[in-house]
Amino acid sequence: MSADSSHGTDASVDAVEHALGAEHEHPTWSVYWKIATILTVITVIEVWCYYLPGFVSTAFFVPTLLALSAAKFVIVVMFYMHLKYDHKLFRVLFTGPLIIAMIAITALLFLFGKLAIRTGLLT
Amino acid sequence: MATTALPSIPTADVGHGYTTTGLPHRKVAIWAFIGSECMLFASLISTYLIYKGRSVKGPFPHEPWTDPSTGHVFKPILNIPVTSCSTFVLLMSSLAMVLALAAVENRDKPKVTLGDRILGSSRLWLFMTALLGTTFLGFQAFEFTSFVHEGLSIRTNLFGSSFFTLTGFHGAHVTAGVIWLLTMLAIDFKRGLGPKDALNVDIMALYWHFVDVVWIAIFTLVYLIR
Amino acid sequence: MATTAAPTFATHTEYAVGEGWRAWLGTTDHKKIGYLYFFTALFFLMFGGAEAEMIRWQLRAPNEHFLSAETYNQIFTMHGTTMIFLVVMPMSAAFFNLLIPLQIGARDVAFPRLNAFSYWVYLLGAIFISVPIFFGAAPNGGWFGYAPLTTMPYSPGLNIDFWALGLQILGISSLAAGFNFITTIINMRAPGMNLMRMPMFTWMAFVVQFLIVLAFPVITIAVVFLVFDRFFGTNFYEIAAGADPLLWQHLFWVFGHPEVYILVLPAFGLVSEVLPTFSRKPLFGYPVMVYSGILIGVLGFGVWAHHMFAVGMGPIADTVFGVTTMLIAIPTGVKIFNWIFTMWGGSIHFTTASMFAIGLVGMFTIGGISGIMHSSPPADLQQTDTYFIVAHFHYVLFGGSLMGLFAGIYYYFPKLTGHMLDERLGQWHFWLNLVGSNLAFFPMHFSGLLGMPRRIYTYDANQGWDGFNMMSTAGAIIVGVASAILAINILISRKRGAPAGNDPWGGGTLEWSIPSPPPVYNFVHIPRVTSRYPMWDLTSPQLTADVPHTRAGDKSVEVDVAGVDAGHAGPRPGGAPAGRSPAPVVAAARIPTAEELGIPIPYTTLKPFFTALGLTVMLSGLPFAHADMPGIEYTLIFAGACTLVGSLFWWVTSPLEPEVAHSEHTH
Amino acid sequence: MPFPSRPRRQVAAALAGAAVLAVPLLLAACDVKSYPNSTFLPHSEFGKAIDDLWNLLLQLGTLVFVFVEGLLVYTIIKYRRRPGAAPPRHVHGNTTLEILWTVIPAVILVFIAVPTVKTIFKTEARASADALQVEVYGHQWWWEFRYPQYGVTTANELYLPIGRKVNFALRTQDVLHSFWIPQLGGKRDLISNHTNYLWFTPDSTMSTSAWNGTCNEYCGASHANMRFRVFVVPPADFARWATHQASPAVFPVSTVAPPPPPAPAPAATPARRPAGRTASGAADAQPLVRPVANGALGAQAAADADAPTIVQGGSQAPDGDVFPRDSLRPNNIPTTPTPDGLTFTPGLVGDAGRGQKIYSISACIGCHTIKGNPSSVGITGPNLTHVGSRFTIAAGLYPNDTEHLRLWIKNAREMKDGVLMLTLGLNQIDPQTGIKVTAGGLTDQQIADIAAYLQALK
Ligand code: HEA
Ligand code: HEA
Ligand code: HEC
Ligand code: CUA
Ligand SMILES: [Cu+2]
Repeated sequence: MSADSSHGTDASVDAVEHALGAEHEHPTWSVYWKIATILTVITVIEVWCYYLPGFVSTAFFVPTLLALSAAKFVIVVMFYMHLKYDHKLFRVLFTGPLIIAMIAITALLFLFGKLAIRTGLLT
Repeated sequence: MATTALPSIPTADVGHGYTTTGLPHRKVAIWAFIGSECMLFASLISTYLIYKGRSVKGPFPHEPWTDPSTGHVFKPILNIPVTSCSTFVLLMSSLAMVLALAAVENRDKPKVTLGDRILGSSRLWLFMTALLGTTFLGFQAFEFTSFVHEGLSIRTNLFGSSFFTLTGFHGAHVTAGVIWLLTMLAIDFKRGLGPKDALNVDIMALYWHFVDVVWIAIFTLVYLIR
Repeated sequence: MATTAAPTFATHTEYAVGEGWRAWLGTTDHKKIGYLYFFTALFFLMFGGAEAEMIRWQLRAPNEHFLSAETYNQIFTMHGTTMIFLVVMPMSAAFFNLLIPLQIGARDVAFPRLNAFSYWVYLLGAIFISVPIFFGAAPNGGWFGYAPLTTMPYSPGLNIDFWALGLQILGISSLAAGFNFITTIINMRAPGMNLMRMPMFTWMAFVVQFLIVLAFPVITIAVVFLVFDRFFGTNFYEIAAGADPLLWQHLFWVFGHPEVYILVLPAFGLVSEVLPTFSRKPLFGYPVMVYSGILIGVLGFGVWAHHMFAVGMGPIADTVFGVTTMLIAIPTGVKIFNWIFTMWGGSIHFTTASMFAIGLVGMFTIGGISGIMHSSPPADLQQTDTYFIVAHFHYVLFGGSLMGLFAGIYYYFPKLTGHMLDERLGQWHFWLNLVGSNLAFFPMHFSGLLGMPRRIYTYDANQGWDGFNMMSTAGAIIVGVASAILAINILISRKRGAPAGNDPWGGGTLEWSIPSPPPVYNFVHIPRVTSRYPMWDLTSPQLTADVPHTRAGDKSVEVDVAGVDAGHAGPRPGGAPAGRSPAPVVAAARIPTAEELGIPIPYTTLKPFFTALGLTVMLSGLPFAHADMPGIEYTLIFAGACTLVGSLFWWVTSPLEPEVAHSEHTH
Repeated sequence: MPFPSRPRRQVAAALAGAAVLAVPLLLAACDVKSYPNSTFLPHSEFGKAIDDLWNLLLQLGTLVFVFVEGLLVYTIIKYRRRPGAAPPRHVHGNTTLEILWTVIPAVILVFIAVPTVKTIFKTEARASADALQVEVYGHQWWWEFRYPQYGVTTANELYLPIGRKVNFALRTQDVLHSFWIPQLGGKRDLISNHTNYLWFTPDSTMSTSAWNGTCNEYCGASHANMRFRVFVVPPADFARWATHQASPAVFPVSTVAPPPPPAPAPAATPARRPAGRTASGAADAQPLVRPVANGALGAQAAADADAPTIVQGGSQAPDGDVFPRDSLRPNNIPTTPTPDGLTFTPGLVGDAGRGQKIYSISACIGCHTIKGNPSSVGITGPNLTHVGSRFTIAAGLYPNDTEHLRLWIKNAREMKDGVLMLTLGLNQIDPQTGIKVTAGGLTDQQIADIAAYLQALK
């Protein structure tokens, strides 16, 4: 783009704008297929967990499922949404709100006693 | 880079690709939009989780329930096998979507083998994405009607209200995505999509993947965790 | 600087809209849209103000019955809703529109048609939510509409339907504008204008846009639940089904608290522009001002439950939210002190604009301190839902947001219209406002601590509240007079005020480098920016020598139009006091047109207007479901949806602006 | 420039004015006579804990206020533009200063936060088990108070013993309300599908006192009219009151009993009634309630299993009037004017016996309970068992005298906005529906009789 050459270039200009440099290589087709396989495998494991009564009743069940779905989430965002390869700005635009959203969910679950802290005080 | 002052840009040029970051406006906007959608779905998901287990009467997601007044026994509502399939379908639609984008971006690359030709067909992959999305919606329609038959509607209890609203909002997003995909597919058939359309497809893809990602969260939080 | 030979445009004449009011209806020019926002918000200020005056007249003495309970409840609900959603936010939006592109050196916003859409949605939404008051059917659930009072069993009328749908419509406007400005600020800054050189107003606007796009989805969902409950029989707030009314409260305040910073940060930004100009000194501690603004925004998402200390959340939640709330005092305090030290050592010029800015610093501090008093949960139990809270939020909203916006109005009116506001009327406005608002709102601290609940339409005699209420009413009348003066001043000066020239105040930022009102394309050349106050570098280089520049000696801001009138050394008092001849404003050379310069200008277009219209008509069909008029309901919904989809399609498929035909610019 | 030196004078004048205004106000805030609902006069340990915190907040707040405003005024006066002065130096910041004004507020906040957290955990601890339990139910727009330990249900008037911890369980029957007695401590909301708790110990420095309480959460049309009274009395008086309230309504026997001496003689009312209120002549003409024999009801009362104490009919009935009327302060006596068009035929004399019969077949029984009157078991409205012993009606809106009671029964919806109780007087127009009451409406005479009956329910 012709405009690129004319826009600010000195090093002191802030990081957000210039940390990226040129666009990175996008993943190739085979990577996409591999990722799809990984996603499928994780999903299978998740559903499998669900059908293990012995596991469901343990304290590990929920964290395991959360970790597995978080892994899927991250993989899709990083590769399919190519956040890993894209401008840092997008990472900020996405993760900032995502963090606020997760904190809000967690705080709300605490407030409604879904993640309880027992204190023996008035509630 | 040169340390001398660069010439100012005649305003006449700004409408034509110049941006401070070098990134297209629409792509910045779609990411901001996706950030905003995070809060939208966070509110919906929180509500579902907060109301989980608070309904004064059934049916319930994972436990059977006997209606004290009629003695009728309701099965647990959620149907994990069916939803696992639809989850898989939606995941695969994301794969189709990246392949469609790659095909559009690489439209001009020479295609030698049959494999190249298949992988390089944006029409095929756009169509596949839309098809898989529609299949997902079909599963959802099936799910919704069977729930209603089993005695759970959006008015039945807190679980019904929050469940249908959450998944309904997601379904509405998928529907919008399918319409978008079909429009794009129509353009592809009309004049062919090439690298200059990559941005438009990219933006659509980001939206589509985001909707997929939301489903990943919903599938675990709503269906699997009990 | 010479422009290259005018390129030729491939224009589509069929996309152009005519002259006169149709040009306004179809405008995509951010300045015109700012103008529309400005006058609409001003109108609603009078509207909300008239409601405030009625509230005060009712409360002037015990056991009055100027208004009935029902009317009073509608009026205070509409007063709060109007002031917040129809006055302060749109007035801020007026400044976003007018200023952001000018301050960052852009031709327009990133999505000019979306911008027009935002305005029309706001206007139609504002009409939608305001009109019912003339039929006695206005919203009556308070501005935060707590469930279950707002649910069907307790509010069977249409009142709450209007409120819920109205908020939904207004939310769409704010969200659309939010994405637009985020993109604009990220992507349309002039070369060299990195984030740490952005004018403070643009910075605060930037933070506000993030607050908007992150907070509004939450209220959207909360209201969707309410709408579903009311129209489709869901159970979100249905007590009998086991619903928890705190769900609404939490969702509302997750939105509501960031909202109050949405209301005040633009005013902070304006003050940060006004004070340096009139102190003839750059903003003190610019980086800290930026960080504190961001910090206020981020912390603002973690304090919402301080509105709920009386609901019995338990000691841990009370502690957490109490402490996070207190933390906000730190970044806000930093702002207050930095403003004071901007003036310290300066040469403060008292104009109406700077006096309002100083007024904000003084008044907001009072409101902030009472805010800290609420942030201690046990202490708040004596304060919450009393007039002490009413005092707090009027100090921050009136003394903060509104005072800041007034400062902005006096400062930027010349840029918006090309005419100065009258300083003498301005002085009257300021002093009456200062005296009146303190008289109105300070006694509320007392009536609150002496036991007066808020939202009461009447009170008993002998409770010790009479005197304070009398004072508040007197103060409100004075503020009313002050506001009338403002209105008169604006109406008169809009056409007849002294001509402003490019730079009547000696401002330092880019918007002062171009004519007032700015030409449709703003800048002939997008300037290259090397410091925070490029205009001062240009006009008084000797003063800015030790300003942090990236490249010493690089002063390449171009002032596009001949007859520049920029001066750092002295003001250009367009509205000079009587007895002095106005400083000569050098007649500007003829301003070249966009065509001559070859700058493509977005087409005027009615599509955004019709899209907004379709949206509003569609949603306004719903209340007819409760009025038992399904015919009208479905007709409106159908007609609205068709208009919406049709104009949206037409919009997306039509070009924004003429394409430039010459080859070197095609991509 | 327009105002070279005026700011100084005006700012100084404004500050002086504010000081002149604020100081006496602050002092006055501690005066219970002029400011009867002041939060500066806590009368419980809960209130005192808050007040200590408040004093700290007030002191630190004042400190910050004086410092910031002082600095601001000094700066704008000192650095105002003077003609011919050199342009100011361009200072961009000062790290030391900036750190200073980050740290100092942080320190101030620590001083606020620590006592705050302590007070939170102190005031939100569970109340001891032996506390007096009071269940508070919010209704649109009145209060129901139940004392489960005593079997008492009453409305809008709360009796509390001095020196005993009382634990409130707060619930609502409809929308949200908030329970607040400014002198006894902070408020707490009543939330649907929740029970909230609040406790305090009314302290014993005064022998008896009456406070006004309010609803503080907006709850619809008559939110402003949802008030209540709190009578803090010595424990013995409280016990007497509770015993009496728990007993079923006893209908005094006319032949034996002389008119009850300390009855809320309507004749006494005008003296306390502030000028300017609409007076309907009936009140003054009304003689004391004429007690009527009613053996059947007495028997019914004896059979009532709920009642912990069975009181035999007749004049032995304890006096419901526990709180000394002389202790009522002007702020305890409602001054609400009656609606303009609403009048009552003058000169009518009510008969309680007749009234009892009419009441028992009227709409009233669908909404009100009178323990001892088997037909009256409604739960929509306040419990009227001892309504005659109350000082106010309609959630503290009107004094409980003949005049207001009659008007209330005649057209409650004119008397109080949005109220749920129906308009019952013959030919009255219901302001909510606009419908005129015809068939089944009560004549003024009937209303006078019912009012007499209710007043007899001491
Ligand atoms: C412009 C809008 C605005 C702003 C900026 C604020 C700012 C603040 N607000 Fe306010 N608030 C409202 C608008 C606003 N508020 C509204 C509308 C309501 C009522 C809603 C309703 O119920 O209708 C409300 C209600 C409200 C409550 C709930 C009260 C209740 O209902 O019980 C609380 C409680 O903590 C609170 C706290 C604060 C605090 C701590 C700040 C802080 O941000 C203030 C920080 C500023 C300072 C402290 C001053 C400057 C600092 C210094 C000079 C440094 C030194 C100072 C100290 C160390 C103290 N506010
Ligand atoms: C930015 C916000 C803002 C602003 C500027 C104001 C301004 C004023 N407010 Fe308001 N107020 C709120 C936001 C605001 N308010 C909110 C959020 C609530 C809570 C609502 C709720 O509880 O739900 C509230 C509640 C509120 C109450 C409490 C009501 C109650 O609890 O019962 C009171 C009482 O005095 C009050 C008074 C005033 C007064 C006297 C002004 C004055 O400053 C107004 C000054 C007047 C004008 C600015 C206009 C001048 C008018 C004319 C010149 C008349 C000309 C008329 C025509 C041309 C038609 N306001
Ligand atoms: C539709 C229900 C309903 C009917 C019928 C009804 N009431 Fe009421 N009544 C109420 C309600 C509700 C209140 C509380 C009103 C308020 O204060 O907001 C009330 C309050 C009262 C009060 C005041 C009690 C207090 O302590 O404040 C009296 C006395 C009273 N009613 C008497 C009567 C009589 C006598 C009748 C019949 C002639 C009657 N009511 C019929 C519902 C009803
Ligand atoms: Cu009950 Cu307000
Ligand atoms: Cu807040």
